[in-house]
Amino acid sequence: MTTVPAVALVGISKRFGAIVANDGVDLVLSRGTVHAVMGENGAGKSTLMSILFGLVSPDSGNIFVDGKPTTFSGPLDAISSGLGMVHQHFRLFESMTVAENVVYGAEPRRNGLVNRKAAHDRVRELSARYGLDVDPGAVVGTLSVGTQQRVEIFKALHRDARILILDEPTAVLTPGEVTSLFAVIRRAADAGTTVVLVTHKINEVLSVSDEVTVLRDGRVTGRFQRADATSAKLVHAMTGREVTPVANSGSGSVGAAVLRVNNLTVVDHHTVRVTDVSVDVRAGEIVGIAGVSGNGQHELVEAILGTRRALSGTIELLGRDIGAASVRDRRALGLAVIPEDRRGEGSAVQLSTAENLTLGHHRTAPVGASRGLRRGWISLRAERARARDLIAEYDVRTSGEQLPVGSLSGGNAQKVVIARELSHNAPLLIAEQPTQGVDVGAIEAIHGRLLDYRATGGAILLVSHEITELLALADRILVMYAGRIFAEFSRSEATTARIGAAMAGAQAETDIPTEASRL
Amino acid sequence: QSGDDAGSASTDESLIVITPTPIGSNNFLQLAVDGADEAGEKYNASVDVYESEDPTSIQQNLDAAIREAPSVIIGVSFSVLDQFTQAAIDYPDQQFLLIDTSAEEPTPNLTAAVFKEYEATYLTGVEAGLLTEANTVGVVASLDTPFLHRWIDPFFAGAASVNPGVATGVQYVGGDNPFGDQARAKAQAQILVDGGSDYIQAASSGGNLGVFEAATESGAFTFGVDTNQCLDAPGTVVDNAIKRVDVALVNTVGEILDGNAGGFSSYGLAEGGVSLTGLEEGVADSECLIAGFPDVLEQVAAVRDQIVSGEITVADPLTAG
Amino acid sequence: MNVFEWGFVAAVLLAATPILYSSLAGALSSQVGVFNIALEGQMLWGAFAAVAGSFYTGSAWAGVLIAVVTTALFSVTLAVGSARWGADPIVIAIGTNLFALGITGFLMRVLFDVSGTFSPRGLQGLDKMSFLAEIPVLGPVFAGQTALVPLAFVFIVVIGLWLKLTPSGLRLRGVGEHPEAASSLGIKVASYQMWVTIAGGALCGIAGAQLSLGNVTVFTENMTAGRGWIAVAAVMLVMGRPLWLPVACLGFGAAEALGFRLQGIGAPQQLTDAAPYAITIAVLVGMRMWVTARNRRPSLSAQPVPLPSQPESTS
Amino acid sequence: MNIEPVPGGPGTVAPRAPEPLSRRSRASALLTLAVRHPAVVPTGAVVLAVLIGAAIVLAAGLNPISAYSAVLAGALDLENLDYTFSVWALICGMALAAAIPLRMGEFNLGGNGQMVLGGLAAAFIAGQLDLPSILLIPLAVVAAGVVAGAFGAISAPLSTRYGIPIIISTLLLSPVAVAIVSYLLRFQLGEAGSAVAQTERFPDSAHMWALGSLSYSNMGLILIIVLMALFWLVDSRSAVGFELRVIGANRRFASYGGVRVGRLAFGAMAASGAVAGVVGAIIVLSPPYRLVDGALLSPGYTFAGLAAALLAGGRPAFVPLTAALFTILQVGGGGMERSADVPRQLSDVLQGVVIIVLALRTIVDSRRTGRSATS
Ligand SMILES: Nc1ncnc2c1ncn2[C@@H]1O[C@H](COP(=O)(O)OP(=O)(O)OP(=O)(O)O)[C@@H](O)[C@H]1O
Ligand SMILES: Nc1ncnc2c1ncn2[C@@H]1O[C@H](COP(=O)(O)OP(=O)(O)OP(=O)(O)O)[C@@H](O)[C@H]1O
Ligand SMILES: [Mg+2]
Ligand SMILES: [Mg+2]
Repeated sequence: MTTVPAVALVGISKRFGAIVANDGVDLVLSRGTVHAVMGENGAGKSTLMSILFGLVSPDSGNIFVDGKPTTFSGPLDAISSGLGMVHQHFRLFESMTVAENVVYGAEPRRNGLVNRKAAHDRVRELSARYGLDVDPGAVVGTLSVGTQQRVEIFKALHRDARILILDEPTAVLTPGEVTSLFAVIRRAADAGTTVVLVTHKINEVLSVSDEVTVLRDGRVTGRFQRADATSAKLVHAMTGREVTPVANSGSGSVGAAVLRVNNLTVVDHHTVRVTDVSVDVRAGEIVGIAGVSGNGQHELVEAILGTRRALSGTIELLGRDIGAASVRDRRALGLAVIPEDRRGEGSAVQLSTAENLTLGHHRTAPVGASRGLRRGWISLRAERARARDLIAEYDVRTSGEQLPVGSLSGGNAQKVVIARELSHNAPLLIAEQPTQGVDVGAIEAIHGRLLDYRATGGAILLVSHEITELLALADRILVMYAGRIFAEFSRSEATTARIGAAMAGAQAETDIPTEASRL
Repeated sequence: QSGDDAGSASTDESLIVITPTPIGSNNFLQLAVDGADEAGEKYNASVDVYESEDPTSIQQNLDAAIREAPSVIIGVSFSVLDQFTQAAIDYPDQQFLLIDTSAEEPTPNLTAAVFKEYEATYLTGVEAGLLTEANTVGVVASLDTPFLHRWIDPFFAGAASVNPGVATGVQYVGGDNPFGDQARAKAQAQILVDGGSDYIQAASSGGNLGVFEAATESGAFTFGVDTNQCLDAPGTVVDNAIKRVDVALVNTVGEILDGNAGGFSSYGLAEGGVSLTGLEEGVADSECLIAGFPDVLEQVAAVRDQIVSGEITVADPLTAG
Repeated sequence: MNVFEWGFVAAVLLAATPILYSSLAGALSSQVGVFNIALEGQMLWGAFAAVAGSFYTGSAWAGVLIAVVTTALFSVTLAVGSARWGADPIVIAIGTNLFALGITGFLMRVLFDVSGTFSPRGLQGLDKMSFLAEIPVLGPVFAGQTALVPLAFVFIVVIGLWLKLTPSGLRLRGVGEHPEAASSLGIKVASYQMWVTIAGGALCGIAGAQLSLGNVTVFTENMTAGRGWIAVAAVMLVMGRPLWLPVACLGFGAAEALGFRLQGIGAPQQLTDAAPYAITIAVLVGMRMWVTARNRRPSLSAQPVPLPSQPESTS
Repeated sequence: MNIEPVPGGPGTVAPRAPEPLSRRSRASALLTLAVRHPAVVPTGAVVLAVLIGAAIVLAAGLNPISAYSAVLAGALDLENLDYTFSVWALICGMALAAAIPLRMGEFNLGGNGQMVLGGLAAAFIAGQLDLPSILLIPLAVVAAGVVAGAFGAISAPLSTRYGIPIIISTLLLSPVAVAIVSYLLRFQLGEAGSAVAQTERFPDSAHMWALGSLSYSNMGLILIIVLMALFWLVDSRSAVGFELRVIGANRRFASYGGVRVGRLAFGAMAASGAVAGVVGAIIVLSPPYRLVDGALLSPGYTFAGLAAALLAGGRPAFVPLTAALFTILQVGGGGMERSADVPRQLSDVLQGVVIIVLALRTIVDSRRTGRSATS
């Protein structure tokens, strides 16, 4: 090819203290292509994208846009050079309308005021061009996650971004939404936009990307065209080894009910979030809850955990009614939870990894003591020792247990949460999106652990929008839609198509033919 | 602000004044300090002022003063009474002077000078009672403390003595800065005016300026305290209940230095320790409105004489209540 | 005593105006995510600067101008410290308040050689709008006030509209709601925070000037006497909606003026002292109780995500 | 089953060993190490603040050296030490009252109200009960702690239930308490015939035990030191202390993890109020052995304590030191005015400057620790 690449990153290096996040990375993005960036947790993907978007300045290396060397001193430079970024954690103003969010920072004006009409027209025009349907006047906080992501993409397109960066864009989408997102991506690429896609999902890479760059430990370990990329090659480039998917073999003895939720209804901010939901989870069983986020799964989990009050209904744990119990009592009785919102709920970013691992274990041995003279006191030495053990056991990539969790990469922070909750060995584990942002190798390891948990008689309520994950692990799958249990599938009945349709609210009686199947 | 005369060659005597709170906008404390400065000048004494924050720092300032061993340690106001009484017992060789308060069981080295402000306020009340056309008078005071009632109750009593049935109103400034919140004092004076008062006694220390402003703006009249405040708002202030702290201080310090320590002197109308600007010399140049009412002054002078002669006794709100 | 009369309204307005300006500063800061509790200190400085300015120039409006400019400068530490350098605004503000209290008293003694109160002869206060005296309603309410009093309301409306309608207002709101989102769109969050805080300083300068040259014509040590803290409470009360500030501030003014009037019928001074604070906390609690109660119950209009039309969506 | 570590294949990058340091960079490393010592930044800030203060004094045409030596002499002369220590105890106490909620990220601005309520409770016990010292004094102190603690605790449910920030509710409740105490002193509990609102002098049995022949410092000092030590122990070694810190770092994380946030906040605010109340009790049980309206507030212990706590970042080990700093400024401020003729207000100026400069130290902190500011 003789054409100048849209963007070329050459020899990019970035260190954070002792950690080398990027080490001489080259990344070439050809115009009008979809380019996937893959890698294990902590491989340096986010760092690289941050450098590309001007959020972080590299220690060394050069950025060329349209062949011209460029330095970005901030995102504004990047934006004016034609870059747009959709962050994994959306950066939207929830109290503002779609139109306001889209034009924010680049407003159409009239007489010095924001031209509302022009802004709305712009959103409608983008909607039409990319075949999406978004109401410009809707308040963003009330929209579904999928629609919010469209707003994010519109933000970039409104600024005529020629290079669009998407960091793990599919993590929170239904299969249907993923399909529609990919359609948009293709359309954009065909129209000349260059798309960079950071992802952990190999099937996505294979289905939508033209080129792939793989990172490991801050270095490029593989470059592929779509034609010669295979799942095995990609995994090997990422991890340096083979990864065998683990799956629920279906066997195993199921015991008594550990969790019994009856007719639960939860209301928040005027809105019924959970409507009359009943779920049982028995010992030695993994019950999956599928659903697009925002359909009440999270509120259901909160109600079981006790951080949210139910309006009506009962919750029994190990035969005891826990409806009025505190979170602490519920946890003491035998409940562990891997929460969906890792940063907001599952960890405290300023606290050290050791302290994050200690919460919930600080009143029991070895860190604390549940009885005797040491009751209520903490041993700092035991805290450190336990933290080191868990870090090693769960392969958390960090240079020390005293570092704040906020300095870990997304996937490694997730491992800290998983280590803390699994080490409770509680009779009931609720796992919400346990593998979000976690790399392929780690996903399999975590899946293996969950299956072990089940094998030793643990009960697991697995909330996920990852259909493949549910199919691999769950004994039964319930689909939540609009706050209700909308459908239930046994292992043998469950297919991606059926679940996907139910997640979208379709009462699928007949199988929808689809090419996607279990990984 | 200390008045040690750096220029003069040697000062044989020394005075230390201890205030109970920072002087700030509390013009009574300022007056005491001015009086001490005057005494210092007269007796060629150095003057130091120690401002306290609270009872403990009063004690600490007192200790520091005792270490300096000045000729006289002067304590101002009731708030220092406890500490001074004890110190006078503990240090029999040190001379102490209490201004505006006196000990129940004084030692020979503890002299006291108290003022009968209430006698002067009674007279401003008489003036107000004679002058009021609305038959309503009021007071704006810093705080509702027993001591400050010396500017409230006698004022109303004086007004009622010449104008039975006169209506009264009182406003206390309070808040975070009771001795210096002119904005509140002004708003409160305005409330008194709105309520019908046309003559208002200002007893809100630094806040008095606010009272004067309100009166100026709404055509009412006021009385000042302690010094000639007519100068602060000419055309609005009728008269002042003045307190000759300087006179008292100079006199008592002189007595102590002469070796006549002990006991207490009380400065009322009879002793010339309190008075009205209108009853002093130089009324004409005082800018006080009362100068324009010789007949009122005449009556007030008569009442003053009756008080001096004991014909009328003005109740001290402190001991009465 | 008749409680509702125009004089009462005037008194409430007078008490409310300095609080209104400073709470506007606080509300703007909170819009950009800076919790500004330095209002007390900034207002105090403004009051001092206004009097000093009027004293030296002989013109009250020059005093106001000097107060505005110097208080804006005075707020630079808070602005730069919290926005640019990421220091804790609460800590800086506490330092600022103490500093303002000290430096105004100190300068009064050093510059004017007085302690406590500074009101030299001939100090120019702001003119009252006495030309309004003949007009009904406006007359009794505004004739005794300075132009800064009605101007406060103009400010509120203009700023409210600006926030709502202009690009910079939109950006400003976004900065407070989600700073990362704003900065990822190239908005210089720190600059917005900094300039808004400095503008807040200027508003506090007006607040102080109104207090020392408008409400009265004098400066006293600790003259603000807690008004800046009331402004902070007002900001809390309106929960980020500047257009409601007049309601909150007039509420405080009314609580205070009512307290004074109650003294007239024998209520103790301590009641007046406590009333504005007690009423605020009661209103806050009441508001929150109402909000929580509303959120807990499903209202009639509350609809869950609508259920789909049943079978035809299968393709 | 373990998650396997990545084998060291050809593509992997071994974690780099730190490069050997040249002598120069070793020196600079030593320097960084020295600069990173936790005591360095506060000390530097104090030095800077002192310089700024000197500039102000100089600009005012006064002599900074004599001003500062007067400050030091006023606070640290042998004969003043007794007094200085007694003030230190009170500032330390109020710093403790501020530091406890600071650990969970909350500000207690209501120390004034809590302190006067404590003083009131102690005064009531001391004035009404006829008991021997050994019972009366502890009872008065405990009553102060209970009453002020209960008052302080009100802010916890206001925050956890009604979402009113503690900084606001404490700020608003405080003047109400002050007004109530003032009212009671004026009309119910006040001594008749006294010129200011104050209680009667307490009987000898209610006089806080003296420490030897010292006239200012008494058992109150020991009590505060014990409370400080207790705070240090609980903060660093106890489950509750850990939970408080977790709340401070991320409240949602805490409640998800089973920390009873409401209860803990209640406990922390109660403890904070109680300590402030105990300070009030110590003040009224010391000379002049009465509760005088306004006298507890005028020295400004609450804000000095708050400033000291902020300066120490709430860390128990630093609180006594920062409290000492503010004590010197406050006590020495009086000495400065007495002997150097520098206006007393300079002491407030200096305190303000120290706080501001120290707040700005986060610049240095954040440059050091990268993306996350740890405390
Ligand atoms: N600001 C920072 N300070 C310290 N370390 C950092 C910082 N940012 C990233 N790192 C470290 O750099 C390495 C690369 O992180 P990065 O976030 O780029 O990984 P990633 O590939 O995005 O991982 P994930 O898949 O988990 O999101 C990690 O070890 C991370 O801990
Ligand atoms: N608290 C923080 N302060 C500053 N920078 C942060 C913070 N948290 C994350 N970052 C930076 O932002 C980068 C991108 O963040 P992003 O939200 O994409 O998380 P991530 O590392 O990709 O994790 P994940 O995608 O698994 O949630 C991180 O790699 C890190 O460098
Ligand atoms: Mg990442
Ligand atoms: Mg990520």
